[in-house]
Amino acid sequence: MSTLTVEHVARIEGHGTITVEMESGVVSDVRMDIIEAARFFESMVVGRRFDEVSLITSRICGICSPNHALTSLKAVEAAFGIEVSERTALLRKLFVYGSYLQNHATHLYVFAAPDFVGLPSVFPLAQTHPDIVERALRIKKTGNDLTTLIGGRPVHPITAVVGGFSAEPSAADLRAMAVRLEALVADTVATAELFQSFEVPAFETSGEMLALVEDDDYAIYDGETAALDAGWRRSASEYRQFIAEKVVGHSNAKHSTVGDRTFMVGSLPRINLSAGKLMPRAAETLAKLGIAAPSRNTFVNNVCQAVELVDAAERCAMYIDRLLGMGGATLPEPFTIKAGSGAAASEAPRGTLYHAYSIDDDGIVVGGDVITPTAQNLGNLEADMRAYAPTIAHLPKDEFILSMEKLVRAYDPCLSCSVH
Amino acid sequence: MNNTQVVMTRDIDANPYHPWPARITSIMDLTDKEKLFELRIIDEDVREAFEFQSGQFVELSIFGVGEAPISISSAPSKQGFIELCVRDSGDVTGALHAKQCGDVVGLRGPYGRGFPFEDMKGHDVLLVAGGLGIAPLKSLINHIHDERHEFGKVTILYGSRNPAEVLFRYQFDMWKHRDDFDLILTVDQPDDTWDGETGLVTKLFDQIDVDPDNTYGAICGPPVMYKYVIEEMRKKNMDVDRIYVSFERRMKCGIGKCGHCGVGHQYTCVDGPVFNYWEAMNLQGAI
Amino acid sequence: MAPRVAIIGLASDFGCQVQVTNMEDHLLDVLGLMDLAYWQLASSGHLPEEYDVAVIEGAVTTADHVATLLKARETAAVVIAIGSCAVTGGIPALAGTVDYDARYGVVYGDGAAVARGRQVPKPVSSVIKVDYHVPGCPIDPTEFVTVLSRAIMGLKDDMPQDPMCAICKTQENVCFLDRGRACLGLVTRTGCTAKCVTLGRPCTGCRGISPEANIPAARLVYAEKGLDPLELDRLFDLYNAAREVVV
Amino acid sequence: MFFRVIDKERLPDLITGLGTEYEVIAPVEKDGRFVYAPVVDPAEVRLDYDTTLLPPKKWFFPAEETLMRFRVADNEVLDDEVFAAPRVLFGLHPCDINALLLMDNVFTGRYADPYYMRRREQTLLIGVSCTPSDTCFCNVWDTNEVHWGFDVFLTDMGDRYFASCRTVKGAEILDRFVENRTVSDEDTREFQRVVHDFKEAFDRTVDTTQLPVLLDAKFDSPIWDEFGEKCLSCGACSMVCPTCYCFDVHDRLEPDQKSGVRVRTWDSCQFKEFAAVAHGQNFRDTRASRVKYRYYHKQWGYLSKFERVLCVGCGRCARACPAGINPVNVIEALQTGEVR
Ligand SMILES: Cc1cc2nc3c(=O)[nH]c(=O)nc-3n(C[C@H](O)[C@H](O)[C@H](O)COP(=O)(O)OP(=O)(O)OC[C@H]3O[C@@H](n4cnc5c(N)ncnc54)[C@H](O)[C@@H]3O)c2cc1C
Ligand code: SF4
Ligand code: SF4
Ligand code: SF4
Repeated sequence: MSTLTVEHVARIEGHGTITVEMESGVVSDVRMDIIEAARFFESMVVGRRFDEVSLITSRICGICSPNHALTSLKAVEAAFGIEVSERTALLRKLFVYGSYLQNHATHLYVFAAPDFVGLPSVFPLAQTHPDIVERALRIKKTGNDLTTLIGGRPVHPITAVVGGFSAEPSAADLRAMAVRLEALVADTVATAELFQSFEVPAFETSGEMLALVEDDDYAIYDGETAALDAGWRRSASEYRQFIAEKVVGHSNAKHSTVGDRTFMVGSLPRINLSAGKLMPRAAETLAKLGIAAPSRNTFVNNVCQAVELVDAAERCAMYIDRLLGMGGATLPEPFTIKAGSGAAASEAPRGTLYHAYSIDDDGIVVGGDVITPTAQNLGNLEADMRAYAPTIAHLPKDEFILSMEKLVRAYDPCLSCSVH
Repeated sequence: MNNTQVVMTRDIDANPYHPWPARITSIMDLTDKEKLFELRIIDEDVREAFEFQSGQFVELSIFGVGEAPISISSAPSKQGFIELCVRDSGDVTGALHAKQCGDVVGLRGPYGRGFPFEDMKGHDVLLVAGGLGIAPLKSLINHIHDERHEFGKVTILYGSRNPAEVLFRYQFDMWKHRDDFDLILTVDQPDDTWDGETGLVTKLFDQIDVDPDNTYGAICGPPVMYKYVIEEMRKKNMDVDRIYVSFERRMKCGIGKCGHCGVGHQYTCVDGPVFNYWEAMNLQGAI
Repeated sequence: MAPRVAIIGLASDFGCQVQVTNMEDHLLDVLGLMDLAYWQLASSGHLPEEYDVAVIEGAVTTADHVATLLKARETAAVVIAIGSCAVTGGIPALAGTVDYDARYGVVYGDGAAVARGRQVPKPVSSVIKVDYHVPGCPIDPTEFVTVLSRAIMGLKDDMPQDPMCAICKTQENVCFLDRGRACLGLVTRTGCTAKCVTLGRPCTGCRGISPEANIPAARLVYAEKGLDPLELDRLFDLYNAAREVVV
Repeated sequence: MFFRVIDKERLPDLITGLGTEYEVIAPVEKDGRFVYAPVVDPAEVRLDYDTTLLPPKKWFFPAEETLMRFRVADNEVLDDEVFAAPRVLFGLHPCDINALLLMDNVFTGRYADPYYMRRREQTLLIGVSCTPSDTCFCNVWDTNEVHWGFDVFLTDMGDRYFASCRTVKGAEILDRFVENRTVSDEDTREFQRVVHDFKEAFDRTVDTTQLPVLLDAKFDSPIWDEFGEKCLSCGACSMVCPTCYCFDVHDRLEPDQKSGVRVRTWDSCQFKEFAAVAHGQNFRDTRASRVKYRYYHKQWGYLSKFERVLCVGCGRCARACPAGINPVNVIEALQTGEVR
């Protein structure tokens, strides 16, 4: 028996190791060891005050911190029975999309693209393909500037508080941002085309696909959880009833199942379930790329992220218009602190994110639970790796490793998030 | 002179924060930590107009690192160049130490009040230095040297921590052989090579005679030194208003604005760094 | 020759590393200052045997982390700790406030013991000597670049040590204490332009306690303003649970 | 001096008119307090303000400003131009005008500061009368009256303003931008009554007899230790003070390290580093010595040079200091030997 390990897989957020066991040339087992150290967020929030929860949980992940902050705020609001204003909800959606723009751009260009052009990182591209790097930085920067405009900085928002925002961007700044977003659509379309030009292996996952859906919108901030194969829709706040988490020996991140199947969350499941809700240019791009939703090819997740970039740029410009035209306030209304429990979900760039908290009479947290997208994906990722490895076992070692890494990166995993 | 230089000159005239480019024309290692730099202001007009007194200082500027006040060590009688004796004690001084001959740095000044050279003429002079405090006093000594006939007895007491830290040895060796300078060196921690005195500089007062009615004193050294040296001078009945002290304080501007160098109710940069002891006595917290 | 820089992550959320990539306009200039020897987040390759500057993100929570740090200190001439996790223990250290071992059970139940060699979270400086600190959760990328370049030039960090209120005043904020709300600015290390207060949220102390902080006096101020004096200490736990408490 | 009377309801015309040629800075509301900010709409201007969070000094000596841009390679200054737009500061109270006069002593004269001077030259000052607030004690220093240093001063007389024009420029803008009339005897009588009542309205008494002597004599008093224990070394007092001018200077490099800027930022003698020199020596190591220095400098150091104390009694520090330390209780503590 021989063992092949890829330690600290590069260009993913967090520390993970791929282990492939071979017996006389045949792949016998494949594992993704998550060695990222646990920080115990769910127990960490216990004993802290309700208004500190989003500050704490946003530190689960520095890449999608706006999503953790918002999802935990929604859970706390659910516990107190707070309804936020329409204006707050819209501003929060914009905020999520800022995170999408920056996350997807980073993943596509910094993490994934080097694989397809055979480079160790994106930096050498700055010499050979400055236009591509500049485009990448433009999209990422617009995303960051949008989150900064709303949240105060790109990582770990300041202004998002229970019930609304502690400060709101000026109309002039919003207007200028809308202009930039409209101009960004071309860059995002070019991104989708670039990724479509990269060859992806023909490979299908066997897992279920889950994502939030809404009747009249592309669901990212709100919605019910839908299962693609099983065809059900359920209230996201009941996630504990349909997602089972279990501790596995080799990973500090738990694995999840729905029913008895592993499942996938992220851009591919979202597009599979909500393709009809995409903005016009995004829908057009999707059609042009010849991706028939639903697709089961995990590697297509990258292209779906690119389509979501197009959607985000278009949609944010529209949302800003709407925001400028509407009244209302985002400063939180006074609310009563009372004992209760609340759960909430939203779509982070990497997939559905669930937070739930119980709070006592004094506003002190007594229990917390978080399931991150990557934690949901890990079981499916391992299943994919097991299915995929034998089909490429004949490749030279370097190529074999690279192909396995590509599969891992197709999920855009966030390991420190998954352990949290 | 081309156009750009003309514009620059005008700007500098208008802006007291704007340093003059100056070229390092020589660097001499004095000890492990101190080097003597000779600098020449590049602009000819400014160089010629640059007149100073012993005891005054310049702001030395290295862009990207910052500025530091440094006493001028050369005598005013020396034209066209200035010397700075600099200890590597931080960012700016460290960056200066890393410079080579020919490199350009910035200078502004001269600033502050120097020693009362003219008043001292016709009198005996007792100069007491501790460590790096010799830097401004060296300017005064050299100046006296150049006009030696104008002065009475000149006594220099100079204390260092150890023989390796004695600055300007080459000059002292020269003076030791002259009979018109009384130079006594002492170190706290002697080694085998040391043939001078041992102990604090205050101990040297036993060895000297002072004419109390005719002697000017000047002191520069670490903050702890002043009190004890002044006590010794007072024991010799020297007049409080003939004793001069030079202070070091933190400075950012050198021109009485940034506020850092406040001592008592005065500013070291414009009211000092050289103070008459009577003034200094009235500066709360000065000594 | 450009110094070889290794960026090493311990227990963290990668937010500070992300912040480095977030200075899009200057990223290429900044990368031009150094020879990037290792950066797992952005590039394939292994931690090399030799490098000059170690940039450390994250708190120390495992025996592996300790080993990594000891090795880094031996290898690098300069060690820079970035972000609250590395500088003060940050949010990870919050898990260490009470009964750290019990937390494992809360999160993992009786499941397999995967968190090998885990330790109560602590800052990098509790394990090795740190030459430069870039505080904040997350770091300000400009401040990071300033410190990095000053480190490369061998200069002091030039960062202020005092509490935050002064910079808060320059932003013309109405003091939270005057509005009856607790704020940690009066004891937190300055340098962030009082961003949170300016955006309507009290300072939460992410830059750590100012070395010049007068904690007993600050408790008195809280009492004077009708707040619980111990609220100051409770709030400080958020990013500074690994500190020594001043009485 | 040249005097005019302006109907109150005409005042917005003046602001609007000035706005056509100048950037107009005036007090506006912010979260229940006031700040000097650029205004476009006269309706934003709040002449009923008590005091602003920051004093007007920020318009002449900003909290952070670039002194020059430089190139590292040859240690060359690239640019040290001082740019100042024509401005009007509208609605200054007497204390703030007096404070600017004190600042002038430092920044003009020998080694005149071109940055401050240029802005000062480009700015017109229009003062307006005030009413005493809980924290101000300008009467103690006679700074509730101002005799020069402004272009126009408006004294509120109910339905009209009594406008004193100190400069040609002041007279000119008044005539150009707002309907006004000459002063009648009745106006003058009313003016006298108003200013008299105004002076009467201040009831703060602080004994400031022989303050420098007191400061010297009580230099080693334990009351300073008591203040030292309370002080947070936060520097808030210095930032908000209209007469505190200390600054720090830093060189900042661009990310490419090839060029950079030399900037100055407000500093405070309450910060520990302020008086530290090389080799670990610090002349004001303790909080007590630093609190003491602030008052020692304001009420004796500055006085020794310019014959005025460096305080105009605006009370901003009293409001800003979390520990409640301010000139009044410091002077009283010196007098009585007891910290209240
Ligand atoms: C009037 C005067 C004359 C001086 N003459 C000489 C001289 O002839 N030779 C010489 O070697 N040194 C002299 N010094 C001391 C010298 O200015 C300081 O050592 C120098 O400024 C330190 O700057 P730096 O950037 O190298 O160190 P930094 O890196 O700035 O700091 C080292 C430490 O020095 C302190 N410091 C910072 N700025 C100053 C400052 N402006 N003044 C004093 N301490 C400071 C700080 O507390 C810091 O901790 C003189 C100082 C004064 C005020
Ligand atoms: S709001 Fe906070 S930081 Fe600002 S002055 Fe008040 S205590 Fe200080
Ligand atoms: S010391 Fe206080 S009262 Fe006096 S001018 Fe300054 S802020 Fe105003
Ligand atoms: S504002 Fe008060 S606490 Fe802060 S430094 Fe000044 S005197 Fe001290």
